[in-house]
Amino acid sequence: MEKVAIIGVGQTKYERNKPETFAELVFEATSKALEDAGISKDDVDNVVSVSSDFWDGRTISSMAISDASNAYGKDITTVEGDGTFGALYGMMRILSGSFGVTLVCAHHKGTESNIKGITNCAFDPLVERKLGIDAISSAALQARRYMNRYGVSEEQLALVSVKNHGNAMRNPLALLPMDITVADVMGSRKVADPLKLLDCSPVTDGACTLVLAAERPAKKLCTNKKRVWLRGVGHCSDAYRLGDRDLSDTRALKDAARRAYAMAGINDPRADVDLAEVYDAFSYMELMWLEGLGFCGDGEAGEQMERGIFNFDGELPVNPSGGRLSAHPVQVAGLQAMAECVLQLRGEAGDRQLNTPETALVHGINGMCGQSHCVWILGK
Amino acid sequence: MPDWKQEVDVMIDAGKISVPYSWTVGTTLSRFYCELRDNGKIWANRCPECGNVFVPPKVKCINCYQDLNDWLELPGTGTVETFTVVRYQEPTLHPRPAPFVYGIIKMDGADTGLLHFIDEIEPEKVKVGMRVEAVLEDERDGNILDIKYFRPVK
Amino acid sequence: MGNRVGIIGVGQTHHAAKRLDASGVELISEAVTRALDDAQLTISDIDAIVIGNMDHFENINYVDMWAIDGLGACMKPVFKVTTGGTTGSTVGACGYYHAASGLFDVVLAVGWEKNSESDTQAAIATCANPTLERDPFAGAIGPLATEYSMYMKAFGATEEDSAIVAARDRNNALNNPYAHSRQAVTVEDVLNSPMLSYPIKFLDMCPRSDGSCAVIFASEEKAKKLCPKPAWVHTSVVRHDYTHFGDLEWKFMPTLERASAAAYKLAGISDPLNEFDVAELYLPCSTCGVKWMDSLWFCEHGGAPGLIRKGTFNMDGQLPINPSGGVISTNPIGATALIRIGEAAWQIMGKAGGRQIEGVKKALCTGFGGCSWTDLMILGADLP
Amino acid sequence: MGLYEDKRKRTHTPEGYELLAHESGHLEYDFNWHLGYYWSRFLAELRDNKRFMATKCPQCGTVYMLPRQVCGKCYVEMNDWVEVGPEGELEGFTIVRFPYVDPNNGGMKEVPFTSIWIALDGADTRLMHYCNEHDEKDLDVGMRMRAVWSEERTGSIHDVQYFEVIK
Repeated sequence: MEKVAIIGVGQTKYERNKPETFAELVFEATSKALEDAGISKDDVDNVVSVSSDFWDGRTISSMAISDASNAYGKDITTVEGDGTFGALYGMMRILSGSFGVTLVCAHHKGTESNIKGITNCAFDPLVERKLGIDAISSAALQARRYMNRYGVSEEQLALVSVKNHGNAMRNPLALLPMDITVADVMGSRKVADPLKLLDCSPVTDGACTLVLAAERPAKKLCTNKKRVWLRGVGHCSDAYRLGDRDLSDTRALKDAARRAYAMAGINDPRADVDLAEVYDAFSYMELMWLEGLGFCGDGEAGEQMERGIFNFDGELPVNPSGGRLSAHPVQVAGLQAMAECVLQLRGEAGDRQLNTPETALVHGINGMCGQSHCVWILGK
Repeated sequence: MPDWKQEVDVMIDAGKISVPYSWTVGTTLSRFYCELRDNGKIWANRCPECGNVFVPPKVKCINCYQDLNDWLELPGTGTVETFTVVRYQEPTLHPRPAPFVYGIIKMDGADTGLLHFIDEIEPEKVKVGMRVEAVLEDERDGNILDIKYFRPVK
Repeated sequence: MGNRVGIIGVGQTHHAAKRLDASGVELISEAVTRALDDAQLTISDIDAIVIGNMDHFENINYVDMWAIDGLGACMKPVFKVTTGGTTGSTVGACGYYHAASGLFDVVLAVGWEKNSESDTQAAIATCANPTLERDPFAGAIGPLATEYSMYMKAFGATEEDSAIVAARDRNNALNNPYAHSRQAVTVEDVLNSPMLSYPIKFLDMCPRSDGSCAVIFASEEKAKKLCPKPAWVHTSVVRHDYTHFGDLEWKFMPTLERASAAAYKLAGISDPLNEFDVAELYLPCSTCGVKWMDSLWFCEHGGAPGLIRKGTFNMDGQLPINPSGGVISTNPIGATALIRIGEAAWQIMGKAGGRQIEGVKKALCTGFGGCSWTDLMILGADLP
Repeated sequence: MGLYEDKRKRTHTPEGYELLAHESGHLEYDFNWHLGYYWSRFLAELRDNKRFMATKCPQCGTVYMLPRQVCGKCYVEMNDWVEVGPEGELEGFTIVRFPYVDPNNGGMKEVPFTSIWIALDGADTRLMHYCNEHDEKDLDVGMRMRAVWSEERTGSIHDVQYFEVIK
């Protein structure tokens, strides 16, 4: 199979109440990505944009960014979901042989909308929606089920928040770098038991663009140092209704990870992966997803978190960027995580640079309570 | 940043999307809600292949993609599988003021859970594994709020 | 290079103004079940699923997640793409790229809409920039009326020319059991129907429908194994060049000109009028069935009225257009452009029933939406 | 084909249950759209100076009304502002007579209204706005028009009330 590389990344700073329009954010990220790759607008032959009509408050949300994304005269399409899915479509389009260089751009302005109303619309209007459930209250149901099944404590959840906000102290793009303790998390305002404010990610604005290229243009257009290869990918969805699933079960993630590992030739993820960016929309999610990804057994992540395994200086650093807990532009989050891993693998991660990582894992989710997952393996 | 941008006061447009919807309930859920509204019964349907019983009933089995023509009445009792106490107010969404309790109730006779409110108990006393029963509204309209909430089985 | 890809199954619902018997998920399951039947597959043969619609039309966020029961997608890879009016063709293209990439062998692509669930015009209004364009935006009909007025002035086209197109498509729909609007009409009926926005009259314009369509794409190896006569995808091209409604260039339909020129080049087509045997075109309005024929390079600018008056695009003409009855007979928006692909595939597979054209080797399908955006796919009976 | 059951006319399930619909009632989702540097300046110019300011591409020279950051064709940032209008040519119009739900408030939109595309003098793309004429007989493509300003201007596209035909 043809190889595909990421040859450029561009990101805005992740902030609240950014003054720019969607298009202005996309232009900033995309210009930076083209500059990073050292290519011109004409080297690109197609664009995949990632945005959501609900979050943007606009039917055909991609219409607003058509010119800003360098799509004029080119083939363009729009993925509505996490950025990891947008990158997957970018890769498919290259593998089809139809395209050589793909821009994948995502934008999100969480501070312009109401997350509760918008995520309430993710639930069936014929059944659960009338009850007023949203992303936060449904996550709380999942957190309780997970903790109850495996005996995970609220303090273990809090450790994730402490670690990720601490990691963000080294990331100039993150929204919420914080030096906090478990006691701070435990003492923060109760939102929906067992979740407290510091277990939850912040609404965030920002944009991120990746440049993907087939092997030949990747080698022609840029240096070896810039190229990071897409070695494996997999995605899978669980059932829709919360009551159809055992919310503590990560079978869809396990299936997505199995596909990605098989493609990348990874047999022992704990040994073969050097860093991971995992979708921590809520603190408990990082623990569940680490288990689903096979980095430890089911129910073991909390105890391993206590041992510092996933710390910045631990055996397997997880979310060195600060994760979604430190900046969560929903549609962008997956691309933001991919960009972080690209910088780490290139050795360009500044103060948060890890020691010569070779293989990175990126995980994105879609839907409520991690109904659907997309897993990427990136390598040098 | 060019000079002219530094002189701009960026404006914010406080706008809305406000459109009403009329959602078609469809063949499967119309039967469920008619039974709930008219007869005060909770019905489920069963997969002929894998035997799974779904409530609310489904158009197809999620495992086998079979039609589910086999219907059965449930007793309306179940076990709390998980719950949360919601502490924030969101009056345009929530049918009741916070704090209140959502639970997923594994229904007796079914293989799936039902999301609903748990009431007639202090939020702090709700436990996973607790036995609960459905309490119906007296005036019913044919939707999920015809179930008022679940309460502990006495 | 990636895989070559064929369409091996198509299913669609019986479309209507309102399907009270079917929720959105039930509509989807109806189309999916029929596509599986058509391909003689079961859901376990499907490796990946693609879906799209227009979010604000039914107010469903994460429609790919919500639709799982209808799609048969539990514990499968499922993917959402959406681009407004072109969503159906975007879904089709995404199904194609899934299979062409080599990552998946058999891919189910699904489009759907329940336009009866909201005020379509209000939902369409939300696609304009909310601050600067939403209030004066008059919906899809405005730009279409304007472009045909100008075309009539420039080239001597008439209201009768578009009425001929309307009567053609509406009468073709009589042969299509799935069509929403099936009513015999004459050119005079069209001309005498109420004026909506000069020069567009009621019978020139598309309806709003409830409906769904599912198309199964397969890699070359699988397609040959599973289907006696697949419809092979020769190329897929998209041009979405405009950002604001005021950016449109009125005189031509530039995205259609550019997309079709690019696609013909890729597919090795030099004389489209002669080389295509059938076309299923997203003509939201009969006036487009006149003017856009120029943009598809069937003739010089201004040549379309002459071709239409000769019957070139009738069922028995040189290049039959919209044997299904087209968009003015059936319009569940998120499915509309995918129905074009499905109907064109059936023509190649010889499964188009009473609307079958004899011996179809090459077919053209288009999608239209956004601010005059174009998607385009070319299908063939032979491998590309 | 054609063997499938046509269920389009059903009002009840085969077992005789009434087919229901769930009404949402009034719904609203609030947004605070930031207008960025370009649209904020455009609207401030309407409000404060009653003039239409467009952006011009430094490469191809295209003058964009509505103004914006990027010239799509050249993919360069625009920082040159030029005044266009306030007169221009009518390029297209639609008179809307059928009321529909106004997504700004969930009520019904007031009709009739006339939506126009106007090429302001000096601009290469068109502005969408209102015209005060509501009869096709009084409008023709190519007519000259001018802006009529609101007395109270707030930094909105409605600071221009509508365009009127120059008689």
